[in-house]
Amino acid sequence: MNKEIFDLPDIDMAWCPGCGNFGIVSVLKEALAELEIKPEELVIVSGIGQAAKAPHYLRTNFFNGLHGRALPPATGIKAANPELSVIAESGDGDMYGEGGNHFIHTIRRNPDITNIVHNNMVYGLTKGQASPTSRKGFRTPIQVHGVFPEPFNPVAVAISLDASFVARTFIGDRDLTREILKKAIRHKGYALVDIFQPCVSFNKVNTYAWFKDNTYRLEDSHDPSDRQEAFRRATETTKLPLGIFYINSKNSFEENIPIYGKDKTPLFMRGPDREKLTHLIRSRI
Amino acid sequence: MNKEIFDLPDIDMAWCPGCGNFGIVSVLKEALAELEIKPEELVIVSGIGQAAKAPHYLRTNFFNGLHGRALPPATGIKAANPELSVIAESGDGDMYGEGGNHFIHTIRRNPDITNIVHNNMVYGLTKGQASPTSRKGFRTPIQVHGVFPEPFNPVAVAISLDASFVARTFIGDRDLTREILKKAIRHKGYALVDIFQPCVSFNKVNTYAWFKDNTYRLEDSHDPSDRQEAFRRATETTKLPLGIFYINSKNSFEENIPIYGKDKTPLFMRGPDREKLTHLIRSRI
Amino acid sequence: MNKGSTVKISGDVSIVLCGAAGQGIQTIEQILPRVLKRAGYNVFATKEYMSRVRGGSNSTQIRVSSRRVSAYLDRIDILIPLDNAAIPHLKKRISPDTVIIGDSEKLSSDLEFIDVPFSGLAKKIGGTIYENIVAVGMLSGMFRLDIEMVSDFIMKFFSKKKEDIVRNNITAFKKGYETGTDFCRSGKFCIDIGTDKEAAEEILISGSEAVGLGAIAGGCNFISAYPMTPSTGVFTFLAQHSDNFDIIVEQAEDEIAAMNMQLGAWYAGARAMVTTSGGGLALMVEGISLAGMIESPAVIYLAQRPGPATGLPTRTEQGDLEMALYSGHGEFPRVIYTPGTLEDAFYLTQKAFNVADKYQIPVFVLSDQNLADLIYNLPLPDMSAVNVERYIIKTGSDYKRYELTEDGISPRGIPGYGAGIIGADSDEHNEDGHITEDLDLRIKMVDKRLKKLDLVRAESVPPELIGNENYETLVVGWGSTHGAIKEALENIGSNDISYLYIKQVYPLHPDITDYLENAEKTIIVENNATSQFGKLIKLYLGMEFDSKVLKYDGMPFSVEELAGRISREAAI
Amino acid sequence: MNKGSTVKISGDVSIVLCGAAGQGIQTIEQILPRVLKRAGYNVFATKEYMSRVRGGSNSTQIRVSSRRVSAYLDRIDILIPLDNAAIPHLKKRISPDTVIIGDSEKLSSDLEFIDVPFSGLAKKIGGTIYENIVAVGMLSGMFRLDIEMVSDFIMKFFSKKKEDIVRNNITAFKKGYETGTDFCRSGKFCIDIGTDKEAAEEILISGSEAVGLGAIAGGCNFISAYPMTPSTGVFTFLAQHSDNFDIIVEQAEDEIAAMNMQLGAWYAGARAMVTTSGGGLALMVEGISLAGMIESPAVIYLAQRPGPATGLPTRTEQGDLEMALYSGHGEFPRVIYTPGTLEDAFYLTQKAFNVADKYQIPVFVLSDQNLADLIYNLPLPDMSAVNVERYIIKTGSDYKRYELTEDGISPRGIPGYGAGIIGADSDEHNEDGHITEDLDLRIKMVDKRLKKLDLVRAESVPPELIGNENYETLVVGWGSTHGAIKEALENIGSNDISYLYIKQVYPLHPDITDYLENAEKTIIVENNATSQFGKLIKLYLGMEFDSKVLKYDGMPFSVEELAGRISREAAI
Ligand SMILES: Cc1ncc(C[n+]2csc(CCOP(=O)(O)OP(=O)(O)O)c2C)c(N)n1
Ligand SMILES: Cc1ncc(C[n+]2csc(CCOP(=O)(O)OP(=O)(O)O)c2C)c(N)n1
Ligand code: SF4
Ligand code: SF4
Ligand SMILES: [Mg+2]
Ligand SMILES: [Mg+2]
Repeated sequence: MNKEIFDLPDIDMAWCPGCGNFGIVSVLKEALAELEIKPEELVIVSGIGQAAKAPHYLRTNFFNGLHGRALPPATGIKAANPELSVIAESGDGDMYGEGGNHFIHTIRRNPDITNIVHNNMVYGLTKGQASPTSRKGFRTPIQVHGVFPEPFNPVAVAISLDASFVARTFIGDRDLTREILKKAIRHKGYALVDIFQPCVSFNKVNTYAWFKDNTYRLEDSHDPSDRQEAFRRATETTKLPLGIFYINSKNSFEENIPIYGKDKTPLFMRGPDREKLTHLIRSRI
Repeated sequence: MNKEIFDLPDIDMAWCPGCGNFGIVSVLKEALAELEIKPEELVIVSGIGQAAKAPHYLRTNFFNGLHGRALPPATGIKAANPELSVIAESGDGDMYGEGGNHFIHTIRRNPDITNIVHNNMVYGLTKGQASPTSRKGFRTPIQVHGVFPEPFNPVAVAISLDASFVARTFIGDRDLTREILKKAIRHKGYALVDIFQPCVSFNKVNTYAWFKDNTYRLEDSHDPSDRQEAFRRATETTKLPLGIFYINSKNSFEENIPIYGKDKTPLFMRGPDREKLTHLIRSRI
Repeated sequence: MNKGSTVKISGDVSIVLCGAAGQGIQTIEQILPRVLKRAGYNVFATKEYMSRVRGGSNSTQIRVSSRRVSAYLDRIDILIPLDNAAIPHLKKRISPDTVIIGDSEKLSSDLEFIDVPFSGLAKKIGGTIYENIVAVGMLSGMFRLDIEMVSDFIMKFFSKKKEDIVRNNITAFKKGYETGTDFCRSGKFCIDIGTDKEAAEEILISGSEAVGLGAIAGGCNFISAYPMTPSTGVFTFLAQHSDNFDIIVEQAEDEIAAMNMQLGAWYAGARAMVTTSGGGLALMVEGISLAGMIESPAVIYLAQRPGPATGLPTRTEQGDLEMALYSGHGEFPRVIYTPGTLEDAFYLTQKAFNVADKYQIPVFVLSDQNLADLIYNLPLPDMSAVNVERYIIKTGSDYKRYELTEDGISPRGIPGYGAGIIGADSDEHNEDGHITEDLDLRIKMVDKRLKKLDLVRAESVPPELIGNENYETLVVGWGSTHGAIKEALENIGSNDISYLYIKQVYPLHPDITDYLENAEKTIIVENNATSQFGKLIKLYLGMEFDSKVLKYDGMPFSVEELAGRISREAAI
Repeated sequence: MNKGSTVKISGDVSIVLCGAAGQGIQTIEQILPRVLKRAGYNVFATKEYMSRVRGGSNSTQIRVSSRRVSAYLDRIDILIPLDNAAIPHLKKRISPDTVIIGDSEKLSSDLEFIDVPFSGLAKKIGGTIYENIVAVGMLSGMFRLDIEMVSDFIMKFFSKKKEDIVRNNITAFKKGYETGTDFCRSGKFCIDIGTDKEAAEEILISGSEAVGLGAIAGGCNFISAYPMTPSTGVFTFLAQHSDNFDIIVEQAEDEIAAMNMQLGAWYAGARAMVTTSGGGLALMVEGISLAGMIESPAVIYLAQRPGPATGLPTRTEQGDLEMALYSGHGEFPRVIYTPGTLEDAFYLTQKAFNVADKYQIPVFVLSDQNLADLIYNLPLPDMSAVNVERYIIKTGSDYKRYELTEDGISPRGIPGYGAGIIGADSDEHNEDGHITEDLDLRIKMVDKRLKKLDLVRAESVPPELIGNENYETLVVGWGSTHGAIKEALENIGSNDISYLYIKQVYPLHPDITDYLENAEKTIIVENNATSQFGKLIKLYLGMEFDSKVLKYDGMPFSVEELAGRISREAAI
């Protein structure tokens, strides 16, 4: 499939020149095209933020909901129609800050969706406050003495929740990002892809160069089925590894939904059963 | 100090006979008395649920707020007056379900509070629905085919967040619980104490006997400063270890609050500085 | 209770059972009303209970009547105290005419009572747990119910238990039955209530069940919720029947997730709903605003309880009308139904799904603990009046989700059905659903959304006038106060006072104005402290009620209380 | 712009700069108004911007006037387009009289413009980034500002930058200055506006700063918030001054945490506040109800923007009044202030802390993007009118947090100050704060909480009448529409039309009734689509406005638009 199928005509992208977000959209289109996913059969769900504008920049179904709330509608969509491919895409603040509770419980629920997080370690849209992933000491107009807490480590937390698929990449490494995205989308069950994405306007610390210097690819020998090892690698701090940390294949949320046990028909094609209802009502006599 | 100092006269405790909650309140009183904490200098903050009624059953200051929201007011209280001892106490549904986002971000923030969670693996007050810690297969009036997701593992998640103090105990082991509570309260920074607490009315699976059979004390040789090891122990499933898994001493939230840098006076004893304000206003000429 | 003479209770009897949580009153409530109804009695039951799993004092009222009854009475004809706290708990409602039947082994009271050794009998059978079934037997005996019919019912009721438990229950029932039949025979007292063939053929359901059945009839196939009393009944009902009706049931991590999941589900073609109470609705407010903006259908079942905050979790109040009406930032239309009968709970919930789907707006079904927990017998619903209307279209490749149309409604497509691309956007958007900062388009989109209010107004559910058409005084009520107002007016028996029952509080049906204008005096009855519906009438119709009958102690109005207060207000 | 003849702009000039986000317009806005004011001009500035960090079209209006000005004008006297999109973006507002000053290297337009080689000059100095300072210089030159004064200011403004950057900026300024002075000299056009000694001594602040200063004056020492446009200005202001004023500043994980943290802080003795916008308030609704129940003070700064949902994040609207008024389940009192001037933004925010503390209720300061982002000069606030009133008591050992008192206010103790035990409970509670199911006590507690509304009503802020006392037509506005209404009426100049400025929308001050009754015709002006304040007046005062002037495209009213619409409505 040609990635142009995902192009939208005449779009005015609201991102800053040089922003890492452009690369993510472009690599995502490539991955989708290579996987032969049709625009009509895909839904991208997002929250609010710079990253969350992404679904406006490719031709496919989209649900651009509330800040922090991409995962619940994504889960609802996938449950109502498991035939759709569903991606939940937002920023680090959206997904790990405002949406933190959905993040942990969606991982437990394990719907077959791909969760792409544009991790720029800052709140971009609201002009530069710290996000949960901001590094210690990061100064902002609100964090005037710099950030105090340890940055939120989505990879380690996802592994602690025994997530089904956990990966991290950096948009500076397009090949790795494309390969990971493809594997994540193909993976059955919840898949986290945390993507380091430089924000050239509000994060002058974690720049392209910084990410380049402070990351490296996990070796091919890394065994993603080893949870303890995955956790160990996830907690490395001197340099941050990129790659697929952990894979734990298990039933997805939809597979556990009893109504799909025998019959995969999506909800909109099912009718209520009047006879059964009459029967149920009569049982109350 | 005598533990009776925490007794309230004429209370009608709303818990079921045999409930594990009684033991927790009683052991907590012992721990507080042994630590010589005065009732007037302690605040217990809770959410809503059976566990969350606990602060009504001992004589001390209490803030019984909203379901899932014990940690934010506890943080606000400790910040406004660091001289107070603050405990945030609630059930597993409250703390890990409705309050999950506060759980993860309070751990990062690291206020010097003790977070006691009565973990009965069920929603008691609302009559027996699954909680995030309910075991797989647990059947309820809502989870008619049993619970599907992996239970939430608060110990592993807290370690993944590099929490300051992480422990688990079982109220059937009162001595261990008392010792852990004392250490947790004494610990500077956020301390999680997840307490297995049988719910005799709605959890017929995870009973006193079940907990007894399925838990054991961590060996004395366990090194709580070893994060990888702590994580490994936290993810054990055949039998669940009890004890202090992890300790990571670091600055508390209050210590990082700039205004307490030089001067520890609580907020209510500070006045605004009119002169400075006049000066600030004049700077806008 | 008068000593000596035989008391005869006829026409309508109010039986109250009271004990601690955990004493099995609930089982009695599950068995007795149903067998009474099967025998042809009209029955009604309601309970009041504390927010605790064990202990405290809870009570259930069972009314057995020769005519239809659907409201709570203060009056207690027969009281069965199952523990010592029961009599003090109910002291205000006990009169000299109240017959008390208790067990002297447990009960110490200054009041006279008929001594029945419930625990003694139960222990002989196998343990005190059979006490409640002894009571069921006794009451069955007092009504001379068919032994076989009740035994059968009890057998089925306990069919999942071990054989010896079933057997013991039957024995307990029979022992009790003997005692019961003995009362009239021995001249202690007799009950004489007419039966009704119709009742025997009717259904007996609770408010929660009526809503649940209505949801199924409305085509509900997705529910995401977080447990919260008193809304959990509907959530549980749908979970229990999920296999049978292909309903996806998900307990969300919190109400925010529940609400947003519902919107995702509708977006992808489900007919979804959430169930919650005030505190949970508070957390859904942002999602409701999202429904307004993305023009998503949404069905919100809100079962009220006294607030603010946690308030009184197991009690009743009509205190969240204003929050429901104004929930969500920004401006967009909505509909609020307020069923007051079980029939309406069924029909209006059913309708909620069609209206939500048709107009792409949030629709509330506003109930409360009072309505959720009461049960009575009613005719089978007319299934021909019930239809699942679907408004989803198959899209073409030029589909625009927010197409600007004459009436403001853009045909709703869903992803995966047709060639179109389906956009949903919480920002102000263009017809395709993409973010816009075109401020002229903004105006069009606001107008488009608000326009729909006129359409839904035209489809409003009319109020129902009960009583004489040529009234002087009009009593107005909405939602769960219905039964008590109706019966209170029957008791008052005045031709001059009629009752207007409001089933939809927003938008208001135009007939309401006429009804109010025709009255010389208007009285509003509300289970809250500030007369929220009164304010709504003032705001939208510019009329003020002449008097207000309000109650906010957490209890529903009783028939007697309302009769008294309405008579007084009407006379002023 | 007329060719040939010299244009002379006098009295009042409206300068608009327009370009893409990232072109440095903000820097111009930070420098120019202040130096103009220091030179004795009355200044006003406001901006409209898109929800993006780079690109798009944003514009800033700077009004320079011989009299006080505080409102947005459509009229553009001088337009400085910094990119090619600027002219199309503003086309509706450009008239034949608009003088356009642009750079022909960038600008291609059919409209005539004065060509100034901004980029050429800037590049010579060191790069296009100096363009904006060239523009500052040019405008300074046009006003013949003191070169030293402005150079000094610019030096300080950039003092944290490297030395050569500071030097280049000064050079850029001076280059621009030459161009500017040349305009009048060369006969292109002249500006002639009177100065005012007073203005030079006044302060120049924004709406956000006014609220922030008010908070500090109110004794605010704790702020927990989550960033959300347009409320972030106040959050940032307090963070910037936190060291100086011992303010604890915490960015919460979400708005729910922010609100609940605030309540914890008040409980332990802080004077706390939250800042948010509509979507964030939606998430605080449950916490507001908690404040109602535990009788906690709370200060909520709500800066509105157009909804529903995400809406138009950087635009303005008055669409959340109803949500603020009805937020929270259950029934409890609250106060809502609606400042329309910077003075009131300061005083009312200050007062909010005292009133919240005194009555133990949530108090809202309701603002919007329009007010938050505008700046103008005003006299120094009267610090003698400003007092931090504290109501915390030292408790004795028999202290009861919810003591039932005559007026409903229970003295508020805090933990660790005195011998008392301090309970706070979201359930219905007894005087000690413990859970109760005593339904008689429930009534007392509801009455206690609601009673406080009468007390706060008695302390309501009166409305301000602007204009003749013997009006025929009364225009009513609340909050940020103030400046535009006031100036529009000045322009209309009719003795028959006066303006009533509402500073507190709930509870309403009794004078409002009198003012409305005295009018033959009433007109409400609101920046929303459904006239939410109009509904509030209908509800509480039973009066309806004769006409409504509403706007909901995301922009504030301009003076001209209002003058036109009010004249038309007044004439009907
Ligand atoms: C309930 C709510 N709170 C706050 C906001 C304001 N808001 C919009 S985006 C955002 C943060 C965005 O940060 P992130 O998710 O990291 O995305 P980025 O812009 O960095 O891509 C915030 C705070 C909002 N829209 N809704
Ligand atoms: C916002 C909100 N949602 C739901 C509830 C209802 N509710 C009260 S307690 C509770 C669960 C309690 O479970 P847990 O925290 O495990 O406490 P337990 O009763 O088991 O001790 C729920 C769902 C509520 N009070 N508020
Ligand atoms: S602000 Fe940052 S994240 Fe947003 S578009 Fe610009 S560079 Fe990208
Ligand atoms: S319901 Fe369970 S948790 Fe609650 S008091 Fe009873 S036994 Fe304890
Ligand atoms: Mg970000
Ligand atoms: Mg629990």
